[in-house]
Amino acid sequence: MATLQEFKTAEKSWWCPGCGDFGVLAAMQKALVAVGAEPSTTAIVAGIGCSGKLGNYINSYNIHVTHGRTLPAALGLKLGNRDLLVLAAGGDGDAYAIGMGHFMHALRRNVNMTYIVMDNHVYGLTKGQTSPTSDSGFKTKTTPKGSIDRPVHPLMLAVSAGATFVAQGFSSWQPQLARLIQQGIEHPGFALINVISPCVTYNKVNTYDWYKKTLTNLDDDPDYDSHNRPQALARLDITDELVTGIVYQEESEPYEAQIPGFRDVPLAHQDWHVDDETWNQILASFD
Amino acid sequence: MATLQEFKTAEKSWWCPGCGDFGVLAAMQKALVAVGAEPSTTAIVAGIGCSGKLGNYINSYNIHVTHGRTLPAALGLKLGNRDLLVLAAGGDGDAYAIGMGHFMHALRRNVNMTYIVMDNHVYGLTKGQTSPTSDSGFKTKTTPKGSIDRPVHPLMLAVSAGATFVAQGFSSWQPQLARLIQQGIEHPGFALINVISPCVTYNKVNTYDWYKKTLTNLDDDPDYDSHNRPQALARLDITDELVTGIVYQEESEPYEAQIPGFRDVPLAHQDWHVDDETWNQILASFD
Amino acid sequence: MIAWKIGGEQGEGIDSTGDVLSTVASRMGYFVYGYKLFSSRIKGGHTTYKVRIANVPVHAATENTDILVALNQDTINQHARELSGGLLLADSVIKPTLPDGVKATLIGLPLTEIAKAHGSVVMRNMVSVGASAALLNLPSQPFLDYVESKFARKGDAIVQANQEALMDGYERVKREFAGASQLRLDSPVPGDRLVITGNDALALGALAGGCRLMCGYPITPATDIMEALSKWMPLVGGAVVQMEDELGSITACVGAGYAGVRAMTATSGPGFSLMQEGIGLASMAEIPVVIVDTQRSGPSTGMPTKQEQSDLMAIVNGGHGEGPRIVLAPSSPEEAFEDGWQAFNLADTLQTPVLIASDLSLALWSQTVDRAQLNGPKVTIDRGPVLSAEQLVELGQDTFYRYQITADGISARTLPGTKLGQHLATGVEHQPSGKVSEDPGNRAKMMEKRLNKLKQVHRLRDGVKWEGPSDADLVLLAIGSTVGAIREAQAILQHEGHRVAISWLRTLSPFPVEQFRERFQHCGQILIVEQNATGQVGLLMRAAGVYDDSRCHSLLKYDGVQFFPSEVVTAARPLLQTFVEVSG
Amino acid sequence: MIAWKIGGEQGEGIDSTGDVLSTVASRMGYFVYGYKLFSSRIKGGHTTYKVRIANVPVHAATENTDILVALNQDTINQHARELSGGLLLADSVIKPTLPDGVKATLIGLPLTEIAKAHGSVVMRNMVSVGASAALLNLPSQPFLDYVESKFARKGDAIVQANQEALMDGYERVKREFAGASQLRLDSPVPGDRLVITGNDALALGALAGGCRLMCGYPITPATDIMEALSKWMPLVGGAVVQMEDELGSITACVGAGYAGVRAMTATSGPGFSLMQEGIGLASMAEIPVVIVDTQRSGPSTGMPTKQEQSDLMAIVNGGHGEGPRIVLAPSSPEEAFEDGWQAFNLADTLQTPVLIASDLSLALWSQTVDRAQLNGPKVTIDRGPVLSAEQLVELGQDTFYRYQITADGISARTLPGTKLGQHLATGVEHQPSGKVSEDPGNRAKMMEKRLNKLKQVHRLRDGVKWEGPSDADLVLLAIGSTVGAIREAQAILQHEGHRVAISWLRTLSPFPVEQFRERFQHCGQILIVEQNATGQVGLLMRAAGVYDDSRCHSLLKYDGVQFFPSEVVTAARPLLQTFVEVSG
Ligand SMILES: Cc1ncc(C[n+]2csc(CCOP(=O)(O)OP(=O)(O)O)c2C)c(N)n1
Ligand SMILES: Cc1ncc(C[n+]2csc(CCOP(=O)(O)OP(=O)(O)O)c2C)c(N)n1
Ligand code: SF4
Ligand code: SF4
Ligand SMILES: [Mg+2]
Ligand SMILES: [Mg+2]
Repeated sequence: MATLQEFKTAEKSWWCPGCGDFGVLAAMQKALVAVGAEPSTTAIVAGIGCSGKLGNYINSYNIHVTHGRTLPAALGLKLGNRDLLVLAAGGDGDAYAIGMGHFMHALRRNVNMTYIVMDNHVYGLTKGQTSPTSDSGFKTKTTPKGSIDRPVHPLMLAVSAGATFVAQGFSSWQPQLARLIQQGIEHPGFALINVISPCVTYNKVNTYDWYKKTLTNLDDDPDYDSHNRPQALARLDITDELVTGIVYQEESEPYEAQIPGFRDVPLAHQDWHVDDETWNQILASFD
Repeated sequence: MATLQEFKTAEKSWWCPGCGDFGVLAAMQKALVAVGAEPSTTAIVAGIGCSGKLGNYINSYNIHVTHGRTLPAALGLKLGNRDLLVLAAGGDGDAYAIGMGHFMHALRRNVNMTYIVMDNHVYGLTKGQTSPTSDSGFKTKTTPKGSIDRPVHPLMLAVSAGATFVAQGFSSWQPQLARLIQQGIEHPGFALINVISPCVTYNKVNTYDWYKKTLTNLDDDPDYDSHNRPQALARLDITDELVTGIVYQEESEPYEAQIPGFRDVPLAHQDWHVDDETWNQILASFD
Repeated sequence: MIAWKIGGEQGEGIDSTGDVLSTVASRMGYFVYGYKLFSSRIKGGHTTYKVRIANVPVHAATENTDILVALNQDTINQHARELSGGLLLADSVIKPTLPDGVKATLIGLPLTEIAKAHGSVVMRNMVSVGASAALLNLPSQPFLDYVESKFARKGDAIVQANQEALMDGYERVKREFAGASQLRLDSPVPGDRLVITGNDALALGALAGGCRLMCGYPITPATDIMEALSKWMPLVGGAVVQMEDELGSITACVGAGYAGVRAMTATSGPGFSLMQEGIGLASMAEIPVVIVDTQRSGPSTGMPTKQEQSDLMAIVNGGHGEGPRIVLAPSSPEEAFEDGWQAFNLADTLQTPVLIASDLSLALWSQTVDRAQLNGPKVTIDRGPVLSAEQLVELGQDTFYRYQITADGISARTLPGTKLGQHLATGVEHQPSGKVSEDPGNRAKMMEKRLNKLKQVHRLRDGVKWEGPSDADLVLLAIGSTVGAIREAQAILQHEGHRVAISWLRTLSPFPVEQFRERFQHCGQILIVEQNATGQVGLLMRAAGVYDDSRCHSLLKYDGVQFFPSEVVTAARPLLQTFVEVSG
Repeated sequence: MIAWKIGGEQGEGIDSTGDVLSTVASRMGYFVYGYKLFSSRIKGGHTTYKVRIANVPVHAATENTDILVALNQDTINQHARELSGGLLLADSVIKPTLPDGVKATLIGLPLTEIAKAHGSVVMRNMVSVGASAALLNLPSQPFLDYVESKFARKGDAIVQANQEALMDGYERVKREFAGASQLRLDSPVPGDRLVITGNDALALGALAGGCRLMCGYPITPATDIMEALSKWMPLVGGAVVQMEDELGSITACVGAGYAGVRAMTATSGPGFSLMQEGIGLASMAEIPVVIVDTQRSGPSTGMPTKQEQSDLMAIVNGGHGEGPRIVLAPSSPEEAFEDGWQAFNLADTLQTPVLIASDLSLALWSQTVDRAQLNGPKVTIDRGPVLSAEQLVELGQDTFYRYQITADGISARTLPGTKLGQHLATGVEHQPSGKVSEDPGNRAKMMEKRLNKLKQVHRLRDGVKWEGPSDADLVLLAIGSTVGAIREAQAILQHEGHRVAISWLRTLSPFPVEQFRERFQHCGQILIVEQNATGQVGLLMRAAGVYDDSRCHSLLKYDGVQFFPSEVVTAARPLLQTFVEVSG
């Protein structure tokens, strides 16, 4: 079993000091250790953004794709080798703006993977424009008079779209976050972990302090039942999604277990030659 | 005020006899008459699919765009000329597969327009593959053993995404459908009308008869309050969205009314010359 | 050689009628080429299905028709002129009339009525087939056998009803129109053959070449590839995923390519445009992936059911920045099969996206192919340089250098799951280790490394095909399905006594410059025949520096209709005259 | 001409230091060119800002530096070699040391400490500016005036603190290092000028040209255009919408173009690839729209903060099918302004997408421009043929033929809202009325109609610029920001006694063939200088048939660093020698 150290790379991170993404990285590495993962059988798909650099700092197989396309890449990766532990990670813009369509479809498809969205309510890498999760009124260089868009509510959407595992963590609350990621990985299906990961440079509204004041922890509510969908939706509505913990989970059979004829041996390792019998069976329709 | 006849074109429709889209077209034309629209100030944006041919049969300004992109085109069209009555129309694939991202963002933006999705649970024009709203187990040429995807629930998603007007109609129930479209047009914001519009050629499961048996009409339920969001979500959940009527509506101020400095005169009609004073004010930052 | 055509409304069973005829003719030992005219709508609208039957291979569409089967007067009005003395078999229910000036023998039969008498109007196709068989002076037994095998699963009653309908049509012609048809095919040439479209052949090639994941989104005329693989993948343990769009399709394939599985997507113009960004990612991160563009009339939605070869510029260099792409161009089902598997070998060995430029006519129209040409189990699978954990241990480096600079630009990769092989694959510029780098020196080296890999392509594959004398007075040059038309044109011109060769490009990118120069050094004029408005094959030649203004001529067609050999012949003759005059 | 450079970590205020220096120098009557080196990260990572100051226009980057301001040792290590005897001003807190072999006068000042003494470390930029001004032997007053105007809104205390910090730096140098600097600029040339980047100039041009809707998605190095318009649109009643992605951006602009508003989007490579499909729609439906691609290093994510000109093929012909596109290439802020408004006139008159190929260096680096060159209120707005309801009545047709076939391919349009002007605009092939059609004859005519429109472009605009003797022995040919480097190279070569001209393309598509031929008929060798690996300008020339193998040479650079004039000079000299030898 790999140690925390083994999941680290020698590379110095490119994030600003104090960036929430450090905490996400640390929690991910802890979760990987906790589930007993190995660097060589872990594959991480990262998007484009400050957040997307995360893959550079984890010792594992990493693919850093185009902006917004982590989830289709992760789908291909997982179907290509179902033995891999597949994680996808990206920012709120990557996930909920350009990546929104894929997000909705990944939820309903339910391939076994864990999706970690590093949500700072802003576009970090492009220097501070509004993001889909930015609050209305948020002022940026593209919205000098304040944003007039109403924010995307990713947790509510995920539950509505048919998610089988939805959680939210906070970069500062390490033990819970690591636990949530671990549970997401252990969930046999698509797990969304939206992580509040403050941008100290471009978001002066949704700061660490602000979150510490506004977030409530579902773990502290003994009455909250994460298996109850209507309750989950109602709680998200009342709290404006300012919660941490597992929001919703249900029993699930992953997509890849349902594909007709799909074998247990990963596609990448199969012998790809087609035998004569199968071949003739196929050609028969062209006779 | 224009008559029904004035909203028709001489063109013979390309739909299969019995296609649900005939009913959608007829109801749209009726609704346009009912709201007192004029062909010359009505603009319709249609997608690609059997459904997308609808624009060809309405006498109005029509733009037939690329697959999945009706909503951004409609946004540009409406912002370009806010005096126009803007309708967008397309199929379930156009709207909820390739167009899913735009759909989610159009809902939260809330530009004043009406979006009519002609939902037949199948890809018609490409000859019958599964669509995002196809039932699990639906057999098509791309899913010979039955679809393993769980269907998108467009109404639930719309309400969760912050829609201000969500309704569902049935192509066969003309009076209600025309009324819903009319109400959608009158709603000052983004209105989604998902219309059940059976494909008689490629969908032998979700047929007219099947819908007549399974659909319930919210208009018949005196206790249903379309302004109650939690009730709307709950009802959609219980009924698996097999309802017609206004599912949800709320007070709304459209996007274009909130854009800073945006003028009442349509952009397309403004004098575009910049006056010296404004120009010098702008250049001052480069001095 | 006989040309048979049936016409009616879409949704009236036209397709199955043509399919039966071509399949039976093929089983009898004839070569067939079957193609349709259809619209982007489901029911209604005029459609035709033409089958050319001969005892030599047929690869092209032609203008004239020997037997026209008309289910409506519209068909007669639009197509009777093609007959020039041939036979017009029409459903007498439509009260067929011949347009003025058309010479043809009108054979009226109550096709619909006969079908109904046998149980259902859908059997009209069997009646038509039977009547056609009689007019072709073919024996009825092979048709009866076919009906038996085709409907066996549906039970004896169905078999019998269809056979009877077929024989009713057959015998009525023999009886009521005895001697009306003088048509006779030369003796068949028995062989082990199939009738197959380019799409199906390509899908077969991919499957044989190890493709185990297909991620796609429906679009005419590419959808068949996904549909065929949807049927076959369960047999080999692979998967087809219908994605939410083409952005998803290409990226899923890139993810799969990184995992080490052979993944493919297939689309047409609009979807292809959406894939440009994802293809660039594969180029940059050096991930194998195969993309098929079955071209149709563009731009934008264009004419989705019409032929064109107008995406070439987009396929070869339509992405932002400069990433290596390999572009193959099959011209027949046999070559589509070959490219189907070779694409994966090239993608794996050169670690870069491989694009296949197909076109609607190649993709959709069925033709006869020798079964031996589609030998899936015999296909070679070359996975390129992949290191195992053991090899990594032997290497003994503490970092794995995924993008090591090498002489040919190719670096060994490791597949996820391999111990010690962890690395970062990224669309951002990177060092040999995979780590992101903005260093100018590194950048230049990496650009050269990636582009250099393309030099290997021509070693692995013959990029320029040639048939005919190397010192021909005229060479007809084409790509894709148009090769069928130039081949037939060549035969006509040779028959007229001209020295004509044909040539076609099998690799569009990197352009096979050396091979091209060598092939074309001794010939005279060159007529580039292509189906687009801007002469894109010519542009590729210009970019490669092999376009010779003094010898090259261009024949373009962009009306959505595939080339007829006669059009090529007409354009070619003046060039040959010039030659004769000059040299004579 | 003096070159000043500051270096440190990203986020340390390097940018504002350079901005102050260039703005004040410009106000004093000098010409400036300011450019940076930066990475795709927000804080940390090495960054530099270089400002060239002269009393003649400056348009290019150079290698040597006269004054280097170092906030860390890393800066010294990386850049001191550029000094060759110049001045090194370093923060003494870093204990600066000169690398072996570097000749420079080291001036250590406790910049950080001084700043802190005046209230905050952020004032280090003012201290650095003051010290730099002293080393440049410039008067202090203009700097103090600038500080006053800049901080006036923040109150007197802030103004004073900054002024004091600045003067502290200034006076310490004058006092402690009197005579250390012999640098002296020639007398300024007062004028009414601005310091502006290509992005801002382009945004200004668009605004002046009537752009009232900008739909975009952030991406380096294009985002500034959206940000600038976000500030300005409220002043003119327009709107900027940050879309969910580039697919949305382009399509929203197409919708707006149909509505009759001038709409624009701006992006870079990755976003541009995503727009290919939408651009095709505009081509096909003949809808005006303007798209800016500020190119950066590709392919894929590439190096987002590095210069390149490698999207040309994608911009010119990267979409599927064949739709008309007009491609403009500005080479300076003045031309970016001009293209900003002309693009809309072209789009409206020719009813087709107009693309502007910018590049990172042009987009981001600021330079001096005469205010008179940016005269927004004087810009001509030509909306092209648009019919009013009254005109439609006069026409008296019962259908409005939106796509009427005309001699030049241009048909009048109607804007939604116009009585009697209803029609269908579609990406599907259509008849003159707009109705969908698959008729081959119609198709061919429509293709020709659309492509024909492009012939008008060269009538409306000069596509090839030229400076120098028409019979020069060597012509340096470039596009975009590279023109600055060839212009400076030309000066150097002319100074050496050579007859050198420069030329640059203002229109990339349709290629200005006639103009090109005419311009280049009398000259000798041609050196094409471009920033990519495959020689894309050369490829455009080849496609246009104007690439002459015997005269054309290529200088390519693809390491992410913009061209230096010296590199061009070095590549040019051998060509001039050849010429001398051959002719002499
Ligand atoms: C197709 C495309 N469009 C735009 C960009 C530019 N871009 C890079 S990162 C980014 C968004 C960053 O925001 P987010 O996803 O929230 O990540 P963060 O930096 O905040 O972690 C954008 C728009 C891109 N790389 N590709
Ligand atoms: C980018 C792109 N991808 C694919 C297609 C092919 N295509 C045309 S219509 C369609 C889907 C049709 O389904 P739907 O939207 O449900 O409309 P329907 O025909 O059922 O009314 C597809 C995939 C296309 N035109 N463009
Ligand atoms: S800009 Fe924001 S998100 Fe990006 S690294 Fe800095 S703090 Fe983190
Ligand atoms: S295929 Fe289906 S959706 Fe299309 S026209 Fe026919 S019935 Fe309607
Ligand atoms: Mg973010
Ligand atoms: Mg549908």
